Amino acid sequence: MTLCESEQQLAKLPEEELIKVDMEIKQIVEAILFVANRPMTIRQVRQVFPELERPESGEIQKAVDAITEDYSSRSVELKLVASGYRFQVKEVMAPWVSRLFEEKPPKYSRALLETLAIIAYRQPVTRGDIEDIRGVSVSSTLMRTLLDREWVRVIGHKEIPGRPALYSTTKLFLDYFDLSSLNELPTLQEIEDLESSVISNSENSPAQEDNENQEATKKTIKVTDRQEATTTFQ
Amino acid sequence: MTLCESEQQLAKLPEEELIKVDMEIKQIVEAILFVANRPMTIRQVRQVFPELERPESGEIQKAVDAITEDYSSRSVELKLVASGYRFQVKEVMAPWVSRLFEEKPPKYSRALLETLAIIAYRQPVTRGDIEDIRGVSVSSTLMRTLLDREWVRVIGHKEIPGRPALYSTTKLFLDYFDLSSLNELPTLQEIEDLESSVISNSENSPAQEDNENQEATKKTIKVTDRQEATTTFQ
Amino acid sequence: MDLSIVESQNKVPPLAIVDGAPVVELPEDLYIPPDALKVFLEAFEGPLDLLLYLIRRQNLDILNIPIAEITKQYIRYIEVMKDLQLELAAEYLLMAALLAEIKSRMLLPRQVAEEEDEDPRATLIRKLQEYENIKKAAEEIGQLPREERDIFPVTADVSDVEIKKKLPDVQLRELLLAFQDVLKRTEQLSHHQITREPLSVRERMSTILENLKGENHLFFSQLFIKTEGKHGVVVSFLAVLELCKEGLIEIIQREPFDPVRIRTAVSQAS
Repeated sequence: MTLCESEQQLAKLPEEELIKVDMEIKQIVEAILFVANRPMTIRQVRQVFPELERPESGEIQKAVDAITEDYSSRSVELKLVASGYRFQVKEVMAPWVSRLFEEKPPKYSRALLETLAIIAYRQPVTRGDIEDIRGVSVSSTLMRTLLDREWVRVIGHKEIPGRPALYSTTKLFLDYFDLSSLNELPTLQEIEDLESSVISNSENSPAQEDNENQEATKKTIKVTDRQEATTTFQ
Repeated sequence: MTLCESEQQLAKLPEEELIKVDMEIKQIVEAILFVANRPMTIRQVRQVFPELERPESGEIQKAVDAITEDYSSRSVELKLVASGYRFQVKEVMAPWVSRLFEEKPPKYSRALLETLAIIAYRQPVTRGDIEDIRGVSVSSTLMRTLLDREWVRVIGHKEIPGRPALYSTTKLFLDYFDLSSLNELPTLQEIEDLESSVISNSENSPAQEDNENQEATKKTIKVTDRQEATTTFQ
Repeated sequence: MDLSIVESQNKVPPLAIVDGAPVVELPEDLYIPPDALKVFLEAFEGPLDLLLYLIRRQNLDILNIPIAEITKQYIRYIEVMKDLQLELAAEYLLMAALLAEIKSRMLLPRQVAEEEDEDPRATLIRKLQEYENIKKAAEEIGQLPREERDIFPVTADVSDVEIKKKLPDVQLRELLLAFQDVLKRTEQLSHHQITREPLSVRERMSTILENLKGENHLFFSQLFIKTEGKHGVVVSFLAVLELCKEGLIEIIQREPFDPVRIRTAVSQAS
């Protein structure tokens, strides 16, 4: 559709207007907006360009308009929301998209659970601290999942070279696990005394087998265990 | 753009061909793939449709192909990796897009890449096998990193004393390296059959070797070198 | 010590990058700074890698190794490293023994029948080849486009769409078991001491940092909430001490009797 439309525009607009939508800038802006995973203002998009080749805001705006136009007939759209532009699925697609999410949700990996536990017990911590404790590097995707879930947030930056973010758990995290404060989490001693029958299995393969183990865990352990834990603890 | 193109196609293609790329199906498939947040197989995409209006796999495939085509000149592409189709930014855009992230991508040590290569090419292998090939012990941390990233998993145990775990690579490993199957890995150079090429070389003529070995041998070793070899050795 | 083993070659890949500069050669002098040798050793992934280097360095074919010469060179390296008391993996010594064995066998008259089973020389050559292939493959895998560096999967936002996105469910027990696993591992792997302070202090540490966000400073007195009582004061006080200890905040008093303030620690590196 856009091709048709831009052909129409071609007839309407003076030539110099057209030239200004630099194809390369348009491609880069499109890529940035798709990857950002958050709304981006024209200014923020512009900042991504290296200083020496930074286009004018007007050029970025033109690129954004052109992209918006390109996607007008597709199932996603470039939309201006309060904090900037973002690619989002069109509303007419909602019934289909929601069917996708009605599927059984995937399981979190062992790595994610370990990271979450370390943040809960050792907060505020940097990613480096977590890696030190786990002895393994922590992927960005994993941190992003925790942040997206809003169980974890950045509460500041450590004033050391690189200014790494300091992570802590959120109120949502406490709510989810039905805790009124971190203090209700079992003590380290209690954790060490936890029956580890399930652990020994999962240690072998965090990948696929782990999921099955988690399934198994759920069946055998009831929520009451959780209450026991907090009771024992007081 | 799509409308124009399909109008062009209308002129070119026989009518029945056209009907198969159902516009509505295409839109829905595109929305699903953009929203899924993970690679989706044709089968998984198909499952999202309600049972009564579920298109044939062939139709989904046609839609996927059409979408791939639509995006060929954009900055994102629909790519087939091991676990299915996913939208990703084209590789040429990486320098721009990576500027969005403060953190540098992780670097992997030679030890890790070598271990990964052995598992990829020789799977299933035990840790002992890996150590045998590398000539050094493999650290637990390293194996843990591979399991943690879910690039590698335990698929069973070798029935020898100690029942060591057998490792193989996962689809996530292939996804990470933008591959759709193990076949797409760089080809490993054939190892010449030593029995016929070196040791028994002094006794048998190379003519007796089978053709494949000769092919492999030719690439790396000149016949003269080989004769020298036997001389030096004795 | 004789280090004539180090021959200069034209096309030698750097052994290592030290402070941005490639280290191409092992120093040829008799005196070797231990640091250089350490770098040298660290550049290798093990005895097979070192052997391959020695072979390639002299443009030899793997199938054409002058065992006696290579053994001599290899053992010399090992000795230098031992003399310098560099931590040497046992595998290096094992390889030295194997080379010595092959060398001695070759001095003896060849007994064809006996050698049919396992010729240690053939085994070594096969291993070197296999290792070299894997090494190359690993380098190529390292060059492949990869996520986080070259490949960025994209998604379109769905927050405007009215859907209930089902997210993975986690039981508290799963979380605790995962942490138990971490604790066990840290005890085994290192001397990491996970200190056992009450979590209320940790929680308060997060709160204080959060309050400091975007602020120049906070008055010390602002950190205490009267309604929390004595317990609350202790928790806040411990949190401040802990934050200070971890270098996350600074406690300042501009002059005597001035109110005590806390602020985010300033980078020492700058």
